[in-house]
Amino acid sequence: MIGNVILVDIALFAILLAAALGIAHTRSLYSAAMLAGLFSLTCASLFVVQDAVDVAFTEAAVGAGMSTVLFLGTLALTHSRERVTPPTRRVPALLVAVGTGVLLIYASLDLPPYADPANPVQQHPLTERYLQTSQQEIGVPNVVTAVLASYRGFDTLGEVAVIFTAGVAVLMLLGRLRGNAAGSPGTAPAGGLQGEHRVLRVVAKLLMPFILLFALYVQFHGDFGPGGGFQAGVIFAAGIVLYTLVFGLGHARAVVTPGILRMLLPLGLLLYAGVGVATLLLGGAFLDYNALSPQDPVQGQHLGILLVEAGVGITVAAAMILLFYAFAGRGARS
Amino acid sequence: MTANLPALQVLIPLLAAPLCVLLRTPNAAWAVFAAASACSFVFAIGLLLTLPAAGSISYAMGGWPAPFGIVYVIDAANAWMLVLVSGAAVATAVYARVSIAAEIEARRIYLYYACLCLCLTGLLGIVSTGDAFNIFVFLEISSLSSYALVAMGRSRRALLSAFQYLVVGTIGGTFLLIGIGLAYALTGTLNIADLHARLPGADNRALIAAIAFIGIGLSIKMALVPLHAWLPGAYGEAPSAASLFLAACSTKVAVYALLRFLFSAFGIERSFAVLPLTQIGLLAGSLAMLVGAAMACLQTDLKRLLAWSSIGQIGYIVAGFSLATHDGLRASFLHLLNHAVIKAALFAVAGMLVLRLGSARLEALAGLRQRLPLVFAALLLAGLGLIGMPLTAGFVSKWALVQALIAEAQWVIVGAVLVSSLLAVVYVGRVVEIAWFREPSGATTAIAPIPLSMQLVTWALVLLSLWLGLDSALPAQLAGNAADALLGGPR
Amino acid sequence: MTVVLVASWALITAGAVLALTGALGLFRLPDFYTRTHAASITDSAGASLLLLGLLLQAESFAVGIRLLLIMLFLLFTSPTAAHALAQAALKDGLKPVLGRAARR
Amino acid sequence: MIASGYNYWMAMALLIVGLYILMSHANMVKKLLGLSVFQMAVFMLYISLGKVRFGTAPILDSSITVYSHPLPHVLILTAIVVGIATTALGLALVVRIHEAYGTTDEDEALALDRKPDAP
Amino acid sequence: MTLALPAEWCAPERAWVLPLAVLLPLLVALVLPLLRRHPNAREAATLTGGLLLALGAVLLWTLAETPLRFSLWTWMPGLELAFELEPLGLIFASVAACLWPITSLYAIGYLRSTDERHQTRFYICFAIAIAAAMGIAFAANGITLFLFYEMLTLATWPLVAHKNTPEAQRGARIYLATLLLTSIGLFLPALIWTYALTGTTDFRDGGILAGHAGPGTLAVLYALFLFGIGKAALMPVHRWLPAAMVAPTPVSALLHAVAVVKAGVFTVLKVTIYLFGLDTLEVGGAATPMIWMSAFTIVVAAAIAVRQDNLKARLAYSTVSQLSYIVLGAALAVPDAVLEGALHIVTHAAGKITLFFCAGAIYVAAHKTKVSELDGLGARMPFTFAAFSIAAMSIIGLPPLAGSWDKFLLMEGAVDAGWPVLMGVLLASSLLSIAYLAPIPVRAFLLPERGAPAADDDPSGEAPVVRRPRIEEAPWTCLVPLCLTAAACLVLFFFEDQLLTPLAARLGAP
Repeated sequence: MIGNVILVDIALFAILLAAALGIAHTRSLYSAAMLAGLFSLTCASLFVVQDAVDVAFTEAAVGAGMSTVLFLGTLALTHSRERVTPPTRRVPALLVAVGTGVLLIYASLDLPPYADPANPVQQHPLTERYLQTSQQEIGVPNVVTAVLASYRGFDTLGEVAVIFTAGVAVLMLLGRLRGNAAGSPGTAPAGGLQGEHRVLRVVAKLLMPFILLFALYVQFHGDFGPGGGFQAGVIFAAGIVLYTLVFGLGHARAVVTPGILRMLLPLGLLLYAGVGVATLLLGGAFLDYNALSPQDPVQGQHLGILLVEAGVGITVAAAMILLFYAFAGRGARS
Repeated sequence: MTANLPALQVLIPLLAAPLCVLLRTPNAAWAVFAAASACSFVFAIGLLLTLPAAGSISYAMGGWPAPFGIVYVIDAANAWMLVLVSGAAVATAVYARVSIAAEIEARRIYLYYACLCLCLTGLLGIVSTGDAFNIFVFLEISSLSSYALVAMGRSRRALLSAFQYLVVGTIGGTFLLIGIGLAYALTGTLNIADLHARLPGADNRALIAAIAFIGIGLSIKMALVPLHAWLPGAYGEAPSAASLFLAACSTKVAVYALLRFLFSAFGIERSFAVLPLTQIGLLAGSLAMLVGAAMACLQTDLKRLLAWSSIGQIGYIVAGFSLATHDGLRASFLHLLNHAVIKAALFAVAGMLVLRLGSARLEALAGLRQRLPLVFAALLLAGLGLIGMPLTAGFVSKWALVQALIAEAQWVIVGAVLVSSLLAVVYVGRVVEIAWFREPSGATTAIAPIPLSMQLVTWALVLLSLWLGLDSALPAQLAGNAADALLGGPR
Repeated sequence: MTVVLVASWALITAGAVLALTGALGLFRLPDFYTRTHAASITDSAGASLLLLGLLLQAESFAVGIRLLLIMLFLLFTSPTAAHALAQAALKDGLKPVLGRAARR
Repeated sequence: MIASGYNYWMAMALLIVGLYILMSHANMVKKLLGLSVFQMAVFMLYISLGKVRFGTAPILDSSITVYSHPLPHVLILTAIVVGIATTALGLALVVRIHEAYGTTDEDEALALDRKPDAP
Repeated sequence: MTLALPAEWCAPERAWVLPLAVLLPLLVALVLPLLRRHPNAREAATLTGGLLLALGAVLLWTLAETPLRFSLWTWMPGLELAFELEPLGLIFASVAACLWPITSLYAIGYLRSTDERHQTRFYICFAIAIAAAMGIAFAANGITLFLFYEMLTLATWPLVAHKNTPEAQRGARIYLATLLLTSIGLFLPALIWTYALTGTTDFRDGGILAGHAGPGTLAVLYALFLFGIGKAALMPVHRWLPAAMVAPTPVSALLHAVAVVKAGVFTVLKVTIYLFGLDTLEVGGAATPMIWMSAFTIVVAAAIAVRQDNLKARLAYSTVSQLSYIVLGAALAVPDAVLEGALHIVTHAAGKITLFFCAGAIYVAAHKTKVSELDGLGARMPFTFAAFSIAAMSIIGLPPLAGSWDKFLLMEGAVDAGWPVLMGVLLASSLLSIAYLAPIPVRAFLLPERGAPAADDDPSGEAPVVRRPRIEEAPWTCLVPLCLTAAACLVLFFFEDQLLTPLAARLGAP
């Protein structure tokens, strides 16, 4: 059993290494970007092997999906071939990289053995608390969601703040803001595949509802299975991206207008923080969901997790779509 | 509500950021930012006052106790830093209104204030938290927003600087992440106090690597020589208000985080035992003093000059705490504050010059003293502080540092401190000479009067630095408490 | 039950073989269009056979329905993707390699 | 030893490659690609900390007894978000730099600024 | 000094007069900018301030015996800002205070007749410099002294750079660089070291370092101090003095006679007496290298002075040489020698300021700056050159002039300290001083005016029988001060013991 796992691991790592070296070697940035997408996807499967389904899900959605799209969008706006790297840059880089590696190998000599139940990580009271007690305290089968949204809910708030920051920053750098209005449907549907792509449009039309439905499913099924606000948001965004690619930026902007997005982006974060404020006002600590329904704490936890996951989903979806719009819109203008 | 102060003073700016984006108008966004930073400042002061003499306030996020959830732990050390950071934010808020309106496209201003709020949130979060991973998260919030803040500088160089800052800063953050991961692998916990309790003895190789990674990562964030390359561009090209804010506290907070890891998480008995941190720190510190000051002498732009001098000043702080003595830490904390005030004042001056002259090139300052007497008076006073003239803040902290060094018989480092002070004489002297004794070059067009708000901030900072130099009894005592809090071992 | 097992493994093997062929074709075939064709074999036929095989082994309804949905999704998307690729290439003016040149 | 540490070491190998790409290439897009590879390697390191032999995904079920540790997963979820945020911001900067300098190559851009006639 | 004042005036709680002495010039400095537009009012303010301060300083002599100590505040544990009245400081204070109004009076004439720019800035910086000098004079510990020492440096920097010309900037840069580098690089470390050794920097009778350090340490420390106090212009840190010659003459007078250099040597004396303590130095022999150094400076600087043709440069090098008399006196560390140092502060101040005044007057009246151009000027400017001769003789040390006393005392001291060798040095330097000072009045009075216009300055065509050149003196504002100071050179000869008694008592010398 464990042997097969090792084999799978090694196979996946072989692919990863190949992809990484390919990125290092190729000078065509498009293929480099695609290789990066492959890299992320393989990572995702590796995470599945290592029981991190939520992470795998996220990685597949973000690494293989969103960031690849962003990379391609950037390349569409810039050069797609890179200069030959001069050796003067290579030697120091190699030294630094190898130095770091050596330090890590040195560290690994005293790291606890891989996957050993006797590891400090597994022995720490945290494990017991999260894997057993959480059922009475929170009652959410997907422990990752429980920890993410409740035990370390504050970290997740920070995470939402990070994605919010990215949204704001990219908006500030690339965004076409009020003043030069977004293209209305029909006018210059930039980046869209036009005319004879009947097949594409039909299929896209067919799939769109399912994608969005799936996003909602992931959003609200996060308590019981892999998923949650973050994955849901990304999937939703992916749907819009597909729509934009097929029907053009103009239509997409008409369907999901930047104005709304710029409202939703902060609203999600406000919702999340607002839950915290509510708990404060109800006399609990910040983000202490028990305060939401004192008589039945577990109920409170459920409510709180639902709300904050919604907040995460809203902000992430809005941020991702805004990012994509920002890049695509840049292309449409230049 | 006082029980919730620790959460509130981070929460308020965090709420302010989305509010800025919702309100969409420059003035409203400014008002929100100003109000938020004022609130956190008040709360920080409140925390400093309500702090028990030696103990610490602990606040459990989500009501989950220490190792299971994330806790905020406020003691003398980070109360001190909270006041510093939020104070800098207040100064920035008053200062920013005019300078940002002048330097940033009107339609993007509200986003800029949102970024300022987020940066403040991140810094405050790093300072108050008692959870290792939480430090990483908020570090990334502050870093991301600072990249954006820098990128909005007026020249295209700003974009390049911001990109380099982003790449280097992310490497730093990831190194920190690796270090935290190693520590986690050894203990299974992320809470700093719990880490300190559970980490293995000094001979563990993974522990050594963890300290090394965290040290390197945060040294990058604090621009410690030789990992300083990103700083001059970032501070030199950023919009004035951002330069003021970042120069006042961003590197300082990185220093604080490192202190927290070395002294509270790993504990002095491990960190300074497994690695020759004292020697490394003193070496890097003195190197930083000399390189920073020397490079500052060669600059042709006031803001870059100040940025290089910041690199030098970090050296003093590092040299102070790497002694791992009470006096050394005290000196470091004193200099954290004093340098923050002085450098903020100087960047405020630079901002006023940029506002009126379009740039802060040194040639452009020739003979301007007669036409901007107040501005240059401020420059002179703050500059004296930078040199470390008696009766200025700079002298106090340098005196404390030198005392600490002498107590440890580190004569070579004392020499480095003095040499760098001499170099400071040179670069400050250059600016003053150009402004005072060089005849104005070219056509002397009329210079519009400088907005009151900016003058106000500048002079408030200058006077504060003078006061810190005249009567440093209170700061010295507070810094002493902070040092005790860190040396008191686990929180 | 064994019959089902055998059948499923047969399907899985077939799918694997098809996938392998697709990969092989990706290397050996002369030009873009033919390679696209090979690639699309992998993720339509190959993948769906694999899924069918797994379907026969599915122990719960929930799993089965998921597998079916995935298969449906693949059957929709992968040909479309191949089509879009070919179309884009053609629009881009990439000429198919035909006749003698093809079997070099 | 090998069996116990192989997972870490493979991650470290990727980490080295990623860091090398990041440091050695002057092209900014390539840098960002290297950055994401570098970060992914670190994520693997974390995830492998949570894995426990014969464990399954930490989604509680009456029929399962051994679970992998959920905490690293949570941390890495957060870290992935940070990663994408950084990448997005970096790419936005690259676009702006390309508009300002007409190149995405760091060295070329720096050279442009060193020219006296640079704005 | 026989003023009888009511007893309560002499009570220790009068100590507030000390910070007042520092405050008064600062107030003047604050007032001046307001009078920017009214030159007369401005100068009047300066003069009144000066006279008040001078009066105050003279009155202070009545308190010489009462121990006055005023602690302003402690600005950091171990760093106290405090003033103290002690005889040596009193001497320096009264020199600075009395010469301020005189120099200002002179400056008025000089600046107006050469109509310089930035005159307000000039007077402001001048006042601040005097305030700093007062602070130095009354400093009760090393830190306070250091503080005002730096303040003095910074306040005089604009004075040196006054002309804003490139060479003025260069001179000012050398001036500032030398003084700041030495003070921060050597003086401050020495103070810190002292603090580290003894835990205080207070000035106490008999010194604080006694028993805290071995002879080796003391020697190094003493060297650090003496070179660190760059204002004392001990070779090789004397370069700033000639460099500062680019300044207008009143500034040179201030720099080289009143405030700066005297502050330097005064600091040397303070350090010697109250930080090290004469006995500590004498037994340890820690000062021996410094004795040689100062002796060397005395001779070499004098030799250089002989070869200078620019009048001010010559005077500058003479200053360098003369200052080392005081340093030497300090380094000998015997009461007589130290008293000589104290006295020399006064006498040399009077003499040298007169010489500079004369140089300035010559420049104003005849626009001559070189010694070789002075031939025959004596007839045109009799008062100036008379004053010059008196001052020169005082510097050389001929009785009955003030300068003679301290030569005498110094020789005594040298013998007491067992350094008969120095007699030779002093003799040589006296000869050299004759060599560089005497020629000036001689040329002026005895030689015929070079390139004298024969007929054309005579309205009537016929050749003159004997030409009586008309008097062409500088304006009276220049003339009066230099006559005053010249007179002082004479008067001081008779007040030598009144000046020294308090200090001698403090030192426990006969």
